[in-house]
Amino acid sequence: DQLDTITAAKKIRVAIDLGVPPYGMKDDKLNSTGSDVETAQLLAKDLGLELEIVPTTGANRIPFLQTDKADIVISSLSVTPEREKVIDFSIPFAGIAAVVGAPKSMNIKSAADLSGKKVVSTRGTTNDQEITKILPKDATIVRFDDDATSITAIVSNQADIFATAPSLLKVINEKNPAKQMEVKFTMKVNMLAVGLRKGEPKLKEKINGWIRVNLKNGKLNAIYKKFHGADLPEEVTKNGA
Amino acid sequence: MTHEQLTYLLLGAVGTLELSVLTFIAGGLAGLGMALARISPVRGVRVAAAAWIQVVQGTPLLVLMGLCFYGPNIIGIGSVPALVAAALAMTIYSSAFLGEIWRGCIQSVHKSQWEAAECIGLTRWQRMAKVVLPQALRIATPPTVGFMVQIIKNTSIASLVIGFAELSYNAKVLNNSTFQPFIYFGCAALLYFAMCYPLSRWSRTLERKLNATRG
Amino acid sequence: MQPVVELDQVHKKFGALHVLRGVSFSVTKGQVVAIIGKSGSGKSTALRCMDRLETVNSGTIHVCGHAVHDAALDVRALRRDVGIVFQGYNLFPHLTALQNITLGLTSVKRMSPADAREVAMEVLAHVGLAEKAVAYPEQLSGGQQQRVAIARSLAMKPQVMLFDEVTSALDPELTGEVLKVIETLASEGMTMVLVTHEMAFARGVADKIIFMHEGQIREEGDASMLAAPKTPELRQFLGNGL
Amino acid sequence: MQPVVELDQVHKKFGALHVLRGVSFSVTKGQVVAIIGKSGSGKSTALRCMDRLETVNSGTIHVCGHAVHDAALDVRALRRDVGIVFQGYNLFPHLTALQNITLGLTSVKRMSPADAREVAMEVLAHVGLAEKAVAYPEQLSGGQQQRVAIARSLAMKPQVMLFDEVTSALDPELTGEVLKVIETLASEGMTMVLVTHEMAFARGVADKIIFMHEGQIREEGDASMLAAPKTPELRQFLGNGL
Amino acid sequence: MKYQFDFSSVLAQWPLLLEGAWVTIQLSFLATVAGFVLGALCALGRGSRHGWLRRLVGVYVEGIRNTPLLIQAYFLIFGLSSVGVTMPILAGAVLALVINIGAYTCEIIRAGIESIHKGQLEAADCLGMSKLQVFWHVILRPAVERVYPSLTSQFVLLMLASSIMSSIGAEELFGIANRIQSDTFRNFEIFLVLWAIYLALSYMMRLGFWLLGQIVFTRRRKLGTPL
Ligand SMILES: Nc1ncnc2c1ncn2[C@@H]1O[C@H](COP(=O)(O)OP(=O)(O)OP(=O)(O)O)[C@@H](O)[C@H]1O
Ligand SMILES: Nc1ncnc2c1ncn2[C@@H]1O[C@H](COP(=O)(O)OP(=O)(O)OP(=O)(O)O)[C@@H](O)[C@H]1O
Ligand SMILES: [Mg+2]
Ligand SMILES: [Mg+2]
Repeated sequence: DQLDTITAAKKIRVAIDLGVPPYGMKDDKLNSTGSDVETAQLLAKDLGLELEIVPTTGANRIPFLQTDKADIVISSLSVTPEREKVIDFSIPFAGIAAVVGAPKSMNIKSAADLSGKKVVSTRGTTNDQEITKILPKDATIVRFDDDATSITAIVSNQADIFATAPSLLKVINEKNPAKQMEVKFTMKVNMLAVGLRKGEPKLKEKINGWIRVNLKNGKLNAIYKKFHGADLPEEVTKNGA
Repeated sequence: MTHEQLTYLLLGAVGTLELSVLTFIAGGLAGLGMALARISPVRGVRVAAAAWIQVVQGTPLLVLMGLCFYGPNIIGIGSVPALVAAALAMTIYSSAFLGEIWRGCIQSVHKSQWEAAECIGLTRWQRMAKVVLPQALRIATPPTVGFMVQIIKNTSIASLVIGFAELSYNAKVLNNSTFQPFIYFGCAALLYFAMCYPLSRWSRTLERKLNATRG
Repeated sequence: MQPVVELDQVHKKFGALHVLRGVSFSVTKGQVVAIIGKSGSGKSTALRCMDRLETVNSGTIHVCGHAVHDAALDVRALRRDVGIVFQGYNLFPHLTALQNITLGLTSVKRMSPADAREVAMEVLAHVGLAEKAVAYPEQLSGGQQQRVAIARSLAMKPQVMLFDEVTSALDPELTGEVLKVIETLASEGMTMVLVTHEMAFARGVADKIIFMHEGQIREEGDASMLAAPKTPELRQFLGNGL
Repeated sequence: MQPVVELDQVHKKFGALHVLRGVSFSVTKGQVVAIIGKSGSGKSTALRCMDRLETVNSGTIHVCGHAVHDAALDVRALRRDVGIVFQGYNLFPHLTALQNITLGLTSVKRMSPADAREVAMEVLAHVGLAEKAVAYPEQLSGGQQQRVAIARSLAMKPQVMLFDEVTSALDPELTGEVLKVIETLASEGMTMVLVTHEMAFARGVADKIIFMHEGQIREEGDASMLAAPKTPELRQFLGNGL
Repeated sequence: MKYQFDFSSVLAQWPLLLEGAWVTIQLSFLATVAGFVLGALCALGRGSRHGWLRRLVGVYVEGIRNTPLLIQAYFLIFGLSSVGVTMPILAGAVLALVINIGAYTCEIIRAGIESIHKGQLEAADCLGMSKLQVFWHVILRPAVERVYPSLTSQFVLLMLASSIMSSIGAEELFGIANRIQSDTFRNFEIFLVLWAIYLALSYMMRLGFWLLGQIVFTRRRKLGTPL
């Protein structure tokens, strides 16, 4: 049983993508930080375990879990039916919107307006799946391995349109104010949860319990607000008990 | 670039060197085995070694990395650390290339040397160890040093699948929080150059010396 | 007296090429046999068969009691009793003259390095090169290299020595010094088979001369045979060769 | 008659080495001139200067109306009028005999491939190698390669041909076939300058023989000069050389 | 841990894989052709009379050969676009590969050129051929013929290395595979399938080069020299 293994090792290995500001990133002093990182830190502290961050990429999050490179994944991981087939999820601890962002000057209101344009997305993310579904035939997608590289591509003017989370648009505007990226339309709102290997009910229950407590006491909301500048959506907070 | 960032880049260079040295030792041993297998008196061994080399040389390092990273887990060995997976992939890769380089060097030692050693009554292994390999070593040094450059450069691929923290990976991480690709990738390129260029030069000097003493 | 070397009806083919076509001769202890014949007649091949550097197709070869034609031969035991020197001296270029000689002593005869060194210095002195012990092959002249090669074989204390045109790559003056070494060996009673194109030398040193032609022995006899060739082939060979 | 080749007080130095020390001679149309002299006397250098493969330090050279010593010389025009053949045949190894010959015709003379082929076959026949047209150099003997090299030069229809010891790398029998080709050319009235060490040949084919010694012309005359050398150098040279 | 192999979901994506392989082939083909031309020109430049040109080519060749392709690609795509020079991703990928292979090709061809005997050049000069004609007929062709085996292996390595271009956004075989992986989560199967495809591609490429060699280098065909 995995919970026993973790408890025995006094250490929990959490896979986090450190290239997705503000979820996971390095600060100026090169310390890991971000909402996912603080969530993981809080979890480890509450469970009385040492935290080992396993750096991962968007596409590698689930393989890492499957091949035991990490015990759990806290890495802006949205709950999707495809993923539920191969891994288990905890109850949601945060929410994330999949949006299409572009500079203010561009006139885009729906997927149809993307016709003939170049859109950036990050391989293996829900954003990628959503945009692939709705994109007009004559538009192209350029995919990168992680959000950071995608952001680099936008910031360095490789492309202008980005299928992503709203918070990443904020990051781009900080780095390259001339871009004036804004949300053009929302594709979907996803629940973020902790990813676990299948068939570990004890660990899952333990984490679910922890999420409920911390949603109730507002600690998770505080972390979210600190990095994303908004409160958690109500669909998430209602799980607090 | 801040002091921390520079340290971080240099730390990456250390990671690169670590992986390179590990690869060179393990890959060198495997390559020697492969070279010997390629000229083994047993046909089966020769064929197997040739097939191994053909297959490895036809596979991108990126795919080898993936196989070595996920493979041990799949076949039940358990999870391996990134450094081990990367070193394993690089070792497999080097075994094929060094094996071929060294086989060529061993075979370029003239057949009459083998015969002369045979006529004094040396066993096959004594002939190899005392007569052929010492001579092959001299010929093999320049291309081997040249291949070390390949190893150092190719460690950069370890970051793509495995996320092993070497120089390219750290440069990317830095870029990901600052978005100044010119600076960080430029610095990384310079650091790689600083590691590789002396080896390239050395290899060329060795080669010139070898040609001079031969001609 | 039991012969030291005995070939009986030896045949050797390289693919379709029938190089030895029934060669028979014997060498007794202390005898010096010279093999002559024109290029391609199979002289080297015959010599190489005696040291199992080639395997024969049929016929028997016995050397110092070893059945050389036998697939089950203990090759290393044979090589302990036979020394062979080639045209290309085949010294090991990465070892000094001394090390070239001690290599076999320490690794085959398992002598201690000190003993090996002593033996090596002795044979080097024998070929007149004691002062070149620490020189590398490339620092030696062709004749000196050839003498080291002979010393290397001698050091193993073989019962029979085989020489394959050991002087053909040398200048006349270097040739002389090598031939002198071989003459000394002959006078000391070493059993030897030598392939040579130096007729004068063959005449002077050999107890028996064998003339090969197209893979067969055409004539065999002592030095007087060269003065009065019986076959037209030998007559022609001597006419060209001298 | 206006000379085809004329050297006047030619000096040539390689660094400190003064190789040609005032060489003057001329060749008229249809004349065959043989240059002889011992190794290092500057024969090749003189020949190479005539085709501007080396530039002279002082003096003048005129070949077929081109001022070869002049820095402003149109080198390609000169080379259209001069054919040169060296000791090492320098055939292009990746081309067949025929292609070796057509290459110059199509790329320099801009002939159509069909015309070039016709000319090439003609000159190949001239040197007796029509049946080797599709062979690659490595499939030809040295003598055959040298004849192809001559054919390659001939095909360009030069007004003068230069030969530098074209037979010195060949066996006697192969030498013969190449010399025969040169003799034929001579009988057809080709102007030629040849450096050679074949005295008998020089005597037979040359209208004029030039003896060089230490970068200077010591003697010059027709074949009879070889029978009665005037200078001690020529006498010594002939003594050694024959 | 027991792992259930399941190739069906991976193989079901064969049209995508085929598409990726096609992109890989195109990338490699373009890079091979352009890289060869660039390499040959650089080899010419390295033997130039002009010192500055020789040095320039030297800096290029050494710079490229002593840094990883990955860094070169990042530099080219993100570095250049951050100073305002943007190009389509695929064009950038081809350019990165061309610049990379050009340096290697230059070195290989140069070795071939150095092995050509000086007498050959003199003979060609004496026929009155122009510099360019000499370079083409007497230097380049035989030099390339001599180093053809090393050249072809370098080009096969280039095809394999083009997988790295997925990380700068090129949707070639490896990039496609990464996408399939994130849809199906069958990462190990993906790598096995990829392995097979790359092996097949590299053998096809070798075969292609062998055929090309047979056609271009008639001498080798005729004399039966193995390529
Ligand atoms: N390993 C081999 N494979 C095929 N043919 C061989 C081999 N060794 C020798 N031959 C051929 O066998 C024939 C006899 O060769 P051998 O070397 O015995 O002649 P030889 O009398 O020693 O001549 P030489 O005086 O030139 O050394 C030659 O035609 C040679 O080409
Ligand atoms: N490119 C060069 N650089 C320096 N020295 C040279 C060069 N070419 C020739 N020499 C020297 O010039 C001298 C004359 O050489 P040349 O080749 O003309 O002699 P040769 O009469 O043709 O002799 P041989 O009969 O040996 O061919 C020689 O001492 C030679 O070493
Ligand atoms: Mg022989
Ligand atoms: Mg000369």
